[in-house]
Amino acid sequence: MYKHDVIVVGAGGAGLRAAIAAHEEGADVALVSKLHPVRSHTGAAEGGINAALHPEDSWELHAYDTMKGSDYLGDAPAIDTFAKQAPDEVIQLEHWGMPFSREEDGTVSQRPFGGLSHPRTTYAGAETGHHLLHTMYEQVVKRGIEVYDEWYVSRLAVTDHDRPEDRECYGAVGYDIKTGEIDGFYARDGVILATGGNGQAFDHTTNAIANTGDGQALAYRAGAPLEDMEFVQFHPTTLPSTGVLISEGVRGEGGILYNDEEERFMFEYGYANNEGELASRDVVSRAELTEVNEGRGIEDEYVHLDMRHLGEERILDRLENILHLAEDFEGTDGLDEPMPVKPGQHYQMGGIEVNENGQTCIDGLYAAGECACVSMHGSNRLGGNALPELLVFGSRAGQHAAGGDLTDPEIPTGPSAESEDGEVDTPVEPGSVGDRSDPVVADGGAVATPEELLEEAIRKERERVDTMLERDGVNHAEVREKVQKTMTENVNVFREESNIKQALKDIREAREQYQHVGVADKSRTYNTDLIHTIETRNVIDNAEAIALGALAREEFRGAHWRKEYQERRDDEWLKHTMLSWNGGTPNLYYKPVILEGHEQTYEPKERSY
Amino acid sequence: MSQSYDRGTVESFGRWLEFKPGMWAWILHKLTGWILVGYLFTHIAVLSTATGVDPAAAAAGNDIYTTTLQSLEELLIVRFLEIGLLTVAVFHILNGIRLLFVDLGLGLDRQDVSFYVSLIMTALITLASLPTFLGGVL
Amino acid sequence: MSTEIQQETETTEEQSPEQIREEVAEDLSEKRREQIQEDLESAEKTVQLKVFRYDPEIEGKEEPRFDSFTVPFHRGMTVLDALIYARDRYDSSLTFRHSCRQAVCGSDALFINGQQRLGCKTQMGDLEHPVRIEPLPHQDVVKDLVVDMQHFYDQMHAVEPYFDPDELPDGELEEQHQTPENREKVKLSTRCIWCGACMSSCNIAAGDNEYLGPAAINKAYRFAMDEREGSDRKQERLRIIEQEHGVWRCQTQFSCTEVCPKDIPLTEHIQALKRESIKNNLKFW
Amino acid sequence: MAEHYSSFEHKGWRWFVQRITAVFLVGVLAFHFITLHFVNHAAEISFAGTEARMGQIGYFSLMVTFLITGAFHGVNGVYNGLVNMGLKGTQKKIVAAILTIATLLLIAQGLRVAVAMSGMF
Ligand SMILES: Cc1cc2nc3c(=O)[nH]c(=O)nc-3n(C[C@H](O)[C@H](O)[C@H](O)COP(=O)(O)OP(=O)(O)OC[C@H]3O[C@@H](n4cnc5c(N)ncnc54)[C@H](O)[C@@H]3O)c2cc1C
Ligand code: HEM
Ligand code: SF4
Ligand code: F3S
Ligand code: FES
Repeated sequence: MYKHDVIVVGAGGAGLRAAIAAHEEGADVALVSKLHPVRSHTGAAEGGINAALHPEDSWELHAYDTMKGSDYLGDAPAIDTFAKQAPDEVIQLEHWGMPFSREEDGTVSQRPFGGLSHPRTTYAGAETGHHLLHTMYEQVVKRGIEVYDEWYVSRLAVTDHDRPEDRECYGAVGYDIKTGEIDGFYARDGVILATGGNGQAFDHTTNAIANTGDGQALAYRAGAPLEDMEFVQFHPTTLPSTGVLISEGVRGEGGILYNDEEERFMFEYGYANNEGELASRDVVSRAELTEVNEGRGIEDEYVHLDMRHLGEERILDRLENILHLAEDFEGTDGLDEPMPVKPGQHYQMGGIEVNENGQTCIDGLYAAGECACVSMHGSNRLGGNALPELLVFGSRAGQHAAGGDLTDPEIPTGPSAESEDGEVDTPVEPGSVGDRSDPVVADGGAVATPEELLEEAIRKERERVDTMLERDGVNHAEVREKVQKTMTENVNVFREESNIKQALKDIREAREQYQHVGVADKSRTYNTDLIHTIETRNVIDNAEAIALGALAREEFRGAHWRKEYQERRDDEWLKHTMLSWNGGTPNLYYKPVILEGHEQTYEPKERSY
Repeated sequence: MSQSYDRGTVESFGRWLEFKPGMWAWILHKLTGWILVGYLFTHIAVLSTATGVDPAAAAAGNDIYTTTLQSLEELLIVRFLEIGLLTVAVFHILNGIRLLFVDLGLGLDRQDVSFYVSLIMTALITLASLPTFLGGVL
Repeated sequence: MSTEIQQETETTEEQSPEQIREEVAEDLSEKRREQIQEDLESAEKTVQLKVFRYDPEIEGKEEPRFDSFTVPFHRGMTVLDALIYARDRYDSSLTFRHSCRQAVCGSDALFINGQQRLGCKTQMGDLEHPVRIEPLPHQDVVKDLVVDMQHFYDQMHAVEPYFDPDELPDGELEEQHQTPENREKVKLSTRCIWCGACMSSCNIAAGDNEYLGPAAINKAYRFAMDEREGSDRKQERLRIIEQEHGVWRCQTQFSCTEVCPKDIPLTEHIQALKRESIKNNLKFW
Repeated sequence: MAEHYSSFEHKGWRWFVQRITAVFLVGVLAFHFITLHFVNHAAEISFAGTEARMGQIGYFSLMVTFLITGAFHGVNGVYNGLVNMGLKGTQKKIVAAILTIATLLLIAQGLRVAVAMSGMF
């Protein structure tokens, strides 16, 4: 058993930032990650980091833009905290050596980005995430923070009190991928989940193959509710064959979208008469799909993104890596021809419900980064707002877990924050199949000490892995593919009741198949077959939560479009969709949105660009 | 449990085809350098005959130094060795110059071309000098 | 939550879980075989992979061997795609690292047809067939295509790979200034994704296990040349790379530069550091 | 971390001198080859001819410098090569000693020869 004050699960931007913050607070921190830190998907982010740095800009404006972008489903205290702290975090990064792109006078450059009223996106070429990830990992090395890399966390050690709010988290169980050893990470002060996105619930995604929503699933099954999972951002410019992202930076610099008839459709068909290509992502994604559906797509699949008019020099200076991406993954030379693009799953706005300090309703369990939902993105995230979120809330979670002094949170967490019980007609029963007492939570209130609880969790995990390795059965890839296909077909940019229901049925079937899953590779050495099998379970839980939320929310807001409900319905739907695992029979409920901020109250307005 | 397999370096050294120009240049430079050192020692050894020369014999032109050198020069094999030496020296010089440029950070992206140029020029110079070297023995 | 149709899994006779599992698995693997057949038939072309296999724990695999897989080819297919196909359809125990699929995570540097390349960035169409895929040379093989990266990480860490300026601006919200030219100078060096391809291609690193290697030296370059750090720190950085197993070991073989998937001019950076340290030393002579 | 490498000797000078000697050698070696193979054919070399050339102080000192730089460059190169191939510890020290002695002997003998050839002293 490895003992530390704070255990951070996941070493992407959020995890690294949390670890540094906890370390600075004086805690003994360890990072546990299934990938070596520099392999985390934060490294794929291209566009930039928003922060109100310019004197003419202000955090209030940034907060306002974020709230508007969220389509008024963000919680004001979260958004305010975020916008206020983002500039400090960006400067902090600069002090840590981040190679930001610069102005002639040597200051950090900022560029315009979709949905922002002021150019406030700082960036480092078109590889901002790469630099952010590496800069922070370097600081982790500098501080000598312990890193357990290629350790897969598969279980949390959480007490099994009836009410999730009464539960406590004492650590996590990890599987050393290289040796097959299963051991516990005991956390004296807290466990921070920073496991990133869940794009693998879809088959066309900009996310990495490792983005399987492990943290969401772990926390969910341990009792922390998932919030607003139906809000999935589809990025309008991904390469059709692989899903590789072409950064919003291209449009920020002046790239133009054309349909098959070479029309600049964003204006031509009035999708966004003011902002055009720079409108918010959901708007552009839907515009593209509408073009394709109405027969103006190229090869009935995609549209063109053209940046040739920017000139070679500017492209090479600011968007060089876009050229490489288009060349290597699509065989297109961006200097010479327009690039084919189509929408793809990109970002999960929802996630583990936390407050401004990263706390879930379970004592000692924190979450930060894409896996969490403080609710600052609401129903739609603005480009360039995720990276600063990692910094702000990663740092707050780390600080809080290490006992740092932070203001009391205003956002309530846990099922008792419920305002209203949810009603939704599902075609099949969601939740676990058979085994109702889900093994994530340790059993027996009789368990005496936290350490024994962790021991028990380790024992159970060993048992589970042993059975999976011993038996033969269904291959996880089959199950995963089934889920991804149905999600992409049915719970995509355009959503319709019957389709969502179909997805839920398919997911149920996948769950049943999963009951019979077996691992063909019997080795304990670097067994990725086993790891993928465990991940697949998490993919199923994530997909189901997304589909349930999508079915429940009967309105069109932000990234969530419903065929039957073509309007935002503020009177009824200014609330978060919450899902708690409830021991295997998921419970849907709602929690009100907080529009009252630190300094200003936000009035829902029409979101037009 | 966590055993691992060391494929060693031998295997990859056996894969000559997978070598790249820069690596061949390195190997050849090394080889030629070593040959030159070897030659330097031999050369001084041979020239050492000069220390035993007595002035009278030297005047007559049949001192040990002159006879040793000239008898060596009569052997065809020595002539060929000399050509070899020239080749080796020329390549080492040319590639040495290439390396000096590399050290100055000049023309790094053409390093493979300059290696090929060194090879070709070495060949040409060697060919061109054949008559001179073989003169008198053939 | 209410449920429209209560779907009970109805089984007429009681079956043991094992039986059910076997049946389901049987069913699916039958489908899978058909799927492969269909894929292969409908593809315009198929390609052969010859993949290095090794697992110390599994009988028959303790002795390294090559396995062949036939994979349907489609335009734009990368080596990583082909490997994933082979793993997901034929043999789920086929092991390799991968994550981002877009050449940023550095997980899948492999030895493909005799050269170090990223699987996800290498088009199958550009290669000679059959395609031979092996783990990176000069590193211990853990299993199949997975090598032990620890030594590489140790070398990276040895150059103190973190920004450490002599001093910082006082103002809380004040950034350090850096000229665009200086940023340009270090730009390429900051692209490294720690894939280890360069290290694996370098003969010197193969012969001298303690040689810092091109990636680590490039990392040192990234900081030593960054004007924001200041001259005191630069001195220290030069001292680190000047050590016995540092820059002087480099014999300018250029293999590293040729294989680097991020096109970092490694040899150039190493040479620049050599000159930089000579200059630095001459000052004291 | 960095302390893990104990040796912080300034190794740069040998690299540097190798380049400096190389620059010098380019010219001299080419000159040497040309004088002794093309201008004066090797087969026609005689002690008298040698003595005539070596008698000139300029040529003499050029050849002596050639000898010293060549010896240094060559042996230093060999030593570097061996070290790069993984020579270390006591073995390395022994090799270094042997090479130094050999070089010194070579230079000493070379000087003796040169003096004899020059007939100056
Ligand atoms: C292509 C792309 C481009 C983007 N561009 C931008 C942009 O320009 N601006 C912006 O603001 N945002 C952008 N985003 C969004 C942003 O990059 C992500 O939301 C963010 O990087 C997520 O960071 P994270 O730290 O939460 O997770 P990640 O970086 O994904 O890290 C997850 C970590 O958790 C670990 N982990 C996962 N599961 C487990 C487990 N079970 N056990 C142990 N460890 C585990 C992983 O190893 C990894 O270290 C982009 C996203 C993508 C995909
Ligand atoms: C005439 C011009 C010469 C030039 C331009 C030249 C250039 C060089 C250079 C640049 C190196 C360093 C290679 C490296 O460290 O990467 C080198 C190495 C070497 N040189 Fe020379 N050299 C010349 C003549 C000689 C002579 C006359 C000898 C023999 C006495 C010689 C023997 C060597 C040896 C043995 C090495 C080391 C090879 C190795 O790496 O193992 N060189 N040369
Ligand atoms: S320098 Fe290039 S080859 Fe080496 S680790 Fe970095 S990215 Fe990979
Ligand atoms: S391959 Fe090795 S020898 Fe130098 S130029 Fe690259 S580090
Ligand atoms: S999969 Fe990330 S670099 Fe290839």
